Amino acid sequence: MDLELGTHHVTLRDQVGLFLDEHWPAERRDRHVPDDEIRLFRSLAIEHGYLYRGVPVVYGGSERPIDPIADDVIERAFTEARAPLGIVGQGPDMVVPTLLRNGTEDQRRELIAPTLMGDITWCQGYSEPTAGSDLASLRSRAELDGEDWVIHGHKIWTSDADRADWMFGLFRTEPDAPRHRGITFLLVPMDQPGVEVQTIMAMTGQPEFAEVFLTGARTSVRYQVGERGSGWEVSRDLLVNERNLMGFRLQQLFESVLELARTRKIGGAPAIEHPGIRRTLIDIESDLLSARFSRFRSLTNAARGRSDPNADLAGAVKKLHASTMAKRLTQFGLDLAGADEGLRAPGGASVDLGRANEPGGWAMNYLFAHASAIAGGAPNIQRNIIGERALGLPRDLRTPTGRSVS
Amino acid sequence: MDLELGTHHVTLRDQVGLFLDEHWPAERRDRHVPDDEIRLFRSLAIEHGYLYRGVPVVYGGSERPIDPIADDVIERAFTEARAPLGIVGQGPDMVVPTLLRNGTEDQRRELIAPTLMGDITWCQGYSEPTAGSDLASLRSRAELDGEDWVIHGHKIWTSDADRADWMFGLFRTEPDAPRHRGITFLLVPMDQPGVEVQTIMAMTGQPEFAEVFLTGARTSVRYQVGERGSGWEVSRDLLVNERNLMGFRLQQLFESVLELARTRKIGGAPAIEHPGIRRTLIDIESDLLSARFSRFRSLTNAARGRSDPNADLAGAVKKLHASTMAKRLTQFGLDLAGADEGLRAPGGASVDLGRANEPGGWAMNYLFAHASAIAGGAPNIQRNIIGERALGLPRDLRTPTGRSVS
Amino acid sequence: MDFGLTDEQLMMQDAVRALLANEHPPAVVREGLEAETAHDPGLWSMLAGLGLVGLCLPEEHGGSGLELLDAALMAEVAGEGAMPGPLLGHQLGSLAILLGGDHDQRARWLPALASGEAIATIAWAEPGDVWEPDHWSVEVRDGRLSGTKAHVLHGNHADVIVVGGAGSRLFVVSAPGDGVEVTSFDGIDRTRRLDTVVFDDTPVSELPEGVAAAPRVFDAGLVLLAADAFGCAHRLVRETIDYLDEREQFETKLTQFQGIKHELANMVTGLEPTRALWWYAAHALDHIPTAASRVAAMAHAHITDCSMAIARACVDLHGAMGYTWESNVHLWYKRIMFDRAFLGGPDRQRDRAASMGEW
Amino acid sequence: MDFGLTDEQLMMQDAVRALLANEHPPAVVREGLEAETAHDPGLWSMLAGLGLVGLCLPEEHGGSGLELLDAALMAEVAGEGAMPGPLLGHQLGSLAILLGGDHDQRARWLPALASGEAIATIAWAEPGDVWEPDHWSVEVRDGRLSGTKAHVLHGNHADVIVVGGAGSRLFVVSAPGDGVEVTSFDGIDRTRRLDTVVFDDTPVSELPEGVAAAPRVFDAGLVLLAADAFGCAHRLVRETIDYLDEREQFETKLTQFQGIKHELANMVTGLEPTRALWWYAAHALDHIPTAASRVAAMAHAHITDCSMAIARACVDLHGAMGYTWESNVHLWYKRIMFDRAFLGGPDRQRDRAASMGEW
Repeated sequence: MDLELGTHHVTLRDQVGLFLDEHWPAERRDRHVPDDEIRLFRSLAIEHGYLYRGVPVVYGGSERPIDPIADDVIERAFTEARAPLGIVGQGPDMVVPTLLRNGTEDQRRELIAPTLMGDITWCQGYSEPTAGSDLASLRSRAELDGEDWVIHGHKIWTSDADRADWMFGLFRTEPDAPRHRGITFLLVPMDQPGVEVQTIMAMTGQPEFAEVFLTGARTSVRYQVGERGSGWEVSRDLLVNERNLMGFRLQQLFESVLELARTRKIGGAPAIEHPGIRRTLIDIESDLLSARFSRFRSLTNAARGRSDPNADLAGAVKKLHASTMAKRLTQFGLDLAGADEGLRAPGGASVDLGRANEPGGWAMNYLFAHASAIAGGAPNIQRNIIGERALGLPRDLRTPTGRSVS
Repeated sequence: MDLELGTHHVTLRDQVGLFLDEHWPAERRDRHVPDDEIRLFRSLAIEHGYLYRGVPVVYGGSERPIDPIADDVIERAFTEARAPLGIVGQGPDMVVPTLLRNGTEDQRRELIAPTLMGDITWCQGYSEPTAGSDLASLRSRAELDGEDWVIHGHKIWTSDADRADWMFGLFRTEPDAPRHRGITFLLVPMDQPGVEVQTIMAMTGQPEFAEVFLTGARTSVRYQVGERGSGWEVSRDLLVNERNLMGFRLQQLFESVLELARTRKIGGAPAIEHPGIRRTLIDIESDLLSARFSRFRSLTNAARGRSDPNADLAGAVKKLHASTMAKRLTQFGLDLAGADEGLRAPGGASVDLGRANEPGGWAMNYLFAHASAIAGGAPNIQRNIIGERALGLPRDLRTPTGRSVS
Repeated sequence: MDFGLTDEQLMMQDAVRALLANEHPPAVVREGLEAETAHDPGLWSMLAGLGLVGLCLPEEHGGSGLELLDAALMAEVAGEGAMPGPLLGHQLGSLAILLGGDHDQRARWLPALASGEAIATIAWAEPGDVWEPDHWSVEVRDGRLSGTKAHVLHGNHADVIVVGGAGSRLFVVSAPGDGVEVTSFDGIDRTRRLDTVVFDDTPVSELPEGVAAAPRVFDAGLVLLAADAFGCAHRLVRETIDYLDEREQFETKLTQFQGIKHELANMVTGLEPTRALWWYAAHALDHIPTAASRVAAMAHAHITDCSMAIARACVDLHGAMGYTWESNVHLWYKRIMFDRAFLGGPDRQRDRAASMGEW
Repeated sequence: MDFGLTDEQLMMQDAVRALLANEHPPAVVREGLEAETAHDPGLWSMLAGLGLVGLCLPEEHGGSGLELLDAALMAEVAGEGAMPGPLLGHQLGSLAILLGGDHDQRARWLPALASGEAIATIAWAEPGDVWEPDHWSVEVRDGRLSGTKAHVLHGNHADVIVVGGAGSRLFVVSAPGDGVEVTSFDGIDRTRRLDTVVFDDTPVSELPEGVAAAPRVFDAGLVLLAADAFGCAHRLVRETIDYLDEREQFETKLTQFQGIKHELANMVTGLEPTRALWWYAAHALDHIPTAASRVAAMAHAHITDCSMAIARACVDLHGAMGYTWESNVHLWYKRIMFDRAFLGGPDRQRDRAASMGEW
C-alpha cells in the first residue's frame, strides 16, 4: 500500500498548479466563461496530460499510465480552482470506455475524439416501458436489411435524448436465442426520420429525460459494437462505468456544504461551530472518504487483475451507498441553507453541483438525488442484486408462473 | 376532545400529592424499602383508588370508572415520587384482564387478588420451539382425563418460569379441528412433578427466560379459561394487553435520560446545553408524546366502542414503534452516560428502568431493548402484520407448498 | 377526558374530502401548477360555502366558532388533496385580527373574512430567514410602514395583510393599494404561492393586542403545517400502495414483495402515532396554554421530518415514474417541503422547543 | 500508488484465521467467558509463534518490523474470531515504548515483548471518563507515581505497564510489584478484560519521548478498535446469513424473504465501504502524519457506530435465539460495544476530528 505523494506526484501537483495559475487564473472562478475558451482550456489540459488520461492520444486522450493518485491530484487541483474537468456524461463515461474495449478501430477513430470534446453527445437506449430493471426482457428489435440494422421499438427514461447526436443502446436481434443472448449493442444516429423524441418532464420541472420512438430507424452495421448477441456483456461493462460517476460529484457537493456551513449562522454563530452540525459533517465526510478509498481499492484490484469477493461486494454496494449518501447530503445542505432556500423552486437550467449554493441550487440537488438513486436500478433492485449476487442469498420467492427478480 | 385537568382531576392530583407526602415521603426515594412496607403501601394505594383501577373491589382492585387522564395524573405523581405503582408483569397485565373478560367467577375470586399483590406470580406458555411467530402451529397438547387436563409438550422463551407459581398458556385440545380452532387456554400450576423448568440465559447474563417441559402435567378443568377450542380468541386479547406495557416504561427511561443530561458534562458544560443533544432529546420526547396520546386515542376509541381503520393502524404499529423508540432511547442513554458506562457489564439483578443511571443500568436497558423488541413477534413479523392486516397488502409470496407468513 | 374526534368533525372532514375528490381532484390541481395563480375562486366559494374560511372566527362575525383542532383537521384534508389556494394565510391573518384586534377592528374586518368575500394573509417573514415575531425588524412611524416582507402567502390575492413589525407588533394593511408592491416568488410548492411584498410609506392600523396575539398565531401556523404534512404523507403512502398494487414485475404484484411491504410498514409505524401528536398540539392551542407553544414546535418538527422521509421513500418506490412531473407524487412531496420549511424549518423549531423545556 | 493488500498480508490473515478456527473457535471462546481470565497462554504462544505479538516492533528487537496496517489487519481477524486476551493492550504498550523510549529502554523491554515472553499494557484512562493524553492528571514525583488508572487492558497479566501521567507524559512500571494493586472491573466484553490499577508510590521510569508518542499510540488504538469492530460486524453478517439459511418458516428459507434480504443488503452497503476507511487510517498512521490523527478519529467513530447498528439488527434477525447467551451473537455484539466505547466513544472522536478539521 502506498498513497504517499512521492516525488513524482509532488512534481505533478506543482505542475498542475502552475498550469492552472496560467490558464485558469483566479478571476475566472466566479464568472461565466464562454464555451470556446473552455474548449481551448480542455485542449491544453489534454495536451498536458491532465484530462482523459485513460484514452490513447490517437483517439484524442492524453494516454497516461493508470495512476489513480495522479488522477486524484489533478481532480483536486482542478476542483479547487473550479476549472473544467473532462466533460461528464454518458459519452465520455460510458461510450468511450465501451468503444475502447469492444469497438472497431473505425468506430474509435470516428467517435471518441469528438465525444471527448463535446462535439458529439450521446443518450442511452436501455430502459423500455416494459423492461425497467430487467434488461433481458427488452422488446425493441433490430433486423438486418443489407448493410443496415432497421430498428423498431420504444425506449424510455432516456436522458438528453432531445439534444443527443447518437443513441447507444440494446436491441433484440436474435428473437430465437435465449433471452440474454439475443441482444446486440448498437449506435444509432438520432437525426433521422425514424427517430422521434418526446421529452418527459422531471419533478424538477426540467425535461431531464425522454421517450424515444424508433420506427424503422436505421444504422449501419459499421455501428454495431461487439458481436451479434453479445449486447448483454457489452452493456454490463457500461453499468459498471455508470456507477463510478457519483463519487466525485458528491465530493463537490460536500465542498458546497462546507462553504455553506462557514457562511450560514445559527443563533448568531457560524453553523460550522454548532456542535451538532460538526458531528454530522464529520460523519458525512467519513462516508465520503470510505467511498473514495473504496474506489482506489477497486482501481488497484482492477489494475492487478485479481478477483476478491470482498472487493466484488464493495463494487456491488457502491451505487446504493452513493445514492444513500446523496440523499443525506442534499437533505443536510437544504436544511443548512435555511428556510428561504427550502421554500425556493429548484434553480438553474440544469444540475450543477458546484453551484449548489446559488439560489435554488439545493432544491435542485435535493430532487436530483432521486434521479441518481433510480437511474440504473431503483434502491430495492440494488438491494436484491447485492443480496443475491454479492451475498449469495437465494433468489426471491416467485409466483408459481413468475420468474425471479434480478 | 377534552384533556384539561378539570376540577375533579385537579382535586385528584392534590389528593394523590397529599397521600404520597404522607405514605411515601421524600426520604424513601433513594433508599431500599423493605417488601412488607411496599406491600402495605400498595394496599393503602388500592384503598384510596390509585392502583388497579380497572379491577372490581371484590377481586382486590379499586374499581374506578375508566378515566385515562386520572390514570395519568396518578402515574405521573407516583413516578415523580418514585413510589411503587402496581406490580408490573404478566400476571396483573395479562392474566387479570383475561380473567375479568373470560374467566369464571371462581377463577376470578381465587386468582386475581393474590396476583395483584404479587402473592401469585405467572409465566406465559405460548411459544414453542417449532411455533414462534405462528401460534396456530402449536404442538403441546392437553387431553382430558376425568376432571383434569393432562398436558404433554414443550414451551420456550418463557419469562420467569423458574419463579412462577402458575403458567397461563395455549394447548392443542382438539387435534381434529382446524388449526386455529383446536386450541384451549389453560392455567397450569407449576409446582408439580410433570413440570420441569430449565432456565435459558439471556445475553444480559440473567436467566430471563426458560424452557418448560410438560410431561403429564395436570390441571383441573376448573382452570380452563373460556370454551374448549377458543384459546386463540382468548389469547388475542392478551397480546393486545402485552403491547400496552412499553409506553410507560419508556417514559421512565426518558426521565432517566433527562436526569443524566443534566448531570453529565460535555466539554465542561452540562450535556443538556449541547445544541445537538437538545435537538435529539426534543425529537425523542416528540416520539414519546406521540405514543402517549396515541394511547389516549385508543382508550377513547375503546370506551366508545367505535371502529376506525386509522385507529386500528395505530394499534398495529404500536409495538414496532415502541421497540424502535426503546432502541433509540437506550442507545442515546448509553452514549450519554459515557464510555465508563459503555464498557460496563449490565448491572442489577433485573431490569429496573427507574435505576438506569446506576452502574450498569444503561447497558442492561440497552440489551433488554432487544427482549422487548423480540417478545411477541420480532420486528420483521410486526412489519408483516402491519403490512397485511393494517395496510391490506397482499400476503407474502410463498413457496409452492408453503403457507403464507402471518 | 376524551381524546377522539366528534361525529361532526369526522363528517366535516368527509365533506371536504368529497368536495376535493369531486370538484378539485389531483388532475385539476395539476392544471393550476402551470397557471399564473393557484387561487381558484370557484373552489374558494365552495370552501366558504362549507364554512371553512371562517372556521375559527366567532359566530357573531359570521364564522363557525370552531377550534384550532377543527382547523387542523381541515389542514389534514387539504394536505391529502394537495388543495391549492390562500386558505392557510387567510386563516392565520384572520386569527391575528381576532386575537389582536379591538372590538372595532374585528367588527370591521372579520365578517368579510368569515364569509370569504375578503381574503387575508400574513406578511411576517423578512428576507434572510427572519421568521419569529421577536426577530421582526420593520418599523412603523406615524402610522406608516416601510420595508420588505418575504414569503407572503398569496400576497397578490390578499385584501387584508397582517404585517409583523419590530417588537412583535401587528399591523393591518388593506390591499391592493398604494405603497403595497407585490412580486411573486418562484416557490417549491405551486399549490400555495408566495410573494414578496414591499411596503412603502403604507398607512397601517395597529392591532392593540398584537404583541400577545403574534406568538399564538405563529404556534397555530406550526400546527396547521404539521397537520397538512401529515395529510400529505398519509395520502402518499396510499397512492404508493395503489400504484404498486397495479404493477407487476416478474409476473408478481409489487405489493407482494416483502421488501416493499416492510418499507411501507416502517413508514406508517413512524407516521400514524404522530396523528395523536398534532391532535394534541392543536387541542393545546385552545385549552392548555402552558404547553401549547412548546408542543406546537415539537409537532411541526417531528411530523414534517417524518413526512418528508416518507415522501422521499415513496418517490423511490415508484421507480423512475415517481421522479416525473407526470406522476402526482411531486404534488405532495413539494407540499411537504413547503410545510417543513415555512416558519423556519424543523431544527429551528426543535431549538425553540428545547429552550421552552423545563430543563 | 497502490491501495490493496500484499500477498503476504493476505496470507498472514488467513493463517491467523485458520489458527483461530482450528484452535480457538467460538465454542472455546465461550468457555473463557465464564473463566476467571480471558488470557489463554496456549493461544498467546501460538500468536507469538506467528510473529503477531511483536508485529510492529523492529526486527532488531525480535519483532516482525511491520506496519500499523498489518496490525489493523490482524485486529480485523481478531474481531472476526472474537479472539480473547491481552493483545490489544500489549500492542499499544509495546508501541508506546518503541516510540517513546530511548535506546536503553527499548533494548531492555522490547525483546521480551516481541517474543511474547512478557506482556505489556497501557494504563491511560482515569476514572470519570478521562481518556485523552492531555487530560491525564496522575503526577509523578521523584520518580514515583501514585494514583488510580481505569480500564487497564488485562492489567493483571501485564509485566510492563505504560502509565500516562499529567502533561501527556509516559512512564513504565514493572508489574506485578509493590505499589501496583490490580482489581478487576466487570466489563461488557468478557473476551478482553479490564482492570482498575491503583499505583501507590510506585517507582517508574519515564519514556523521554512519551509526550510525542502518546497521541500517536492513542491514534493507533482508535484504528485497531475500528478494524476489530469491522471484523466483528463482518462476521456477524455472515453468521446471521448462515443461521437464517438453515431455518425455515412457513416452509420457506428465511433468507428467501425479501424483507430479510434487503435488511442484509443495507447492512453491507453501510459496512463494506468502511473497510477502505480503516485501511486508509492505518496506512496514514505510518505514512501520512498530517492526516493520521483526524482520520483515525473519523474511522473509529464511523465504523464502530456502523458496526453497532449492524449488531443490533443481527440480534433481531435471529429472533429470540439472538438474545440468548447460548447464541454466539453476543460475543461479537459486546465486543463491538467495547470497541466503540474504549478511548471515549464515537461522539467524542467526532468532536476531536471536527476540531482537527481545516474548517
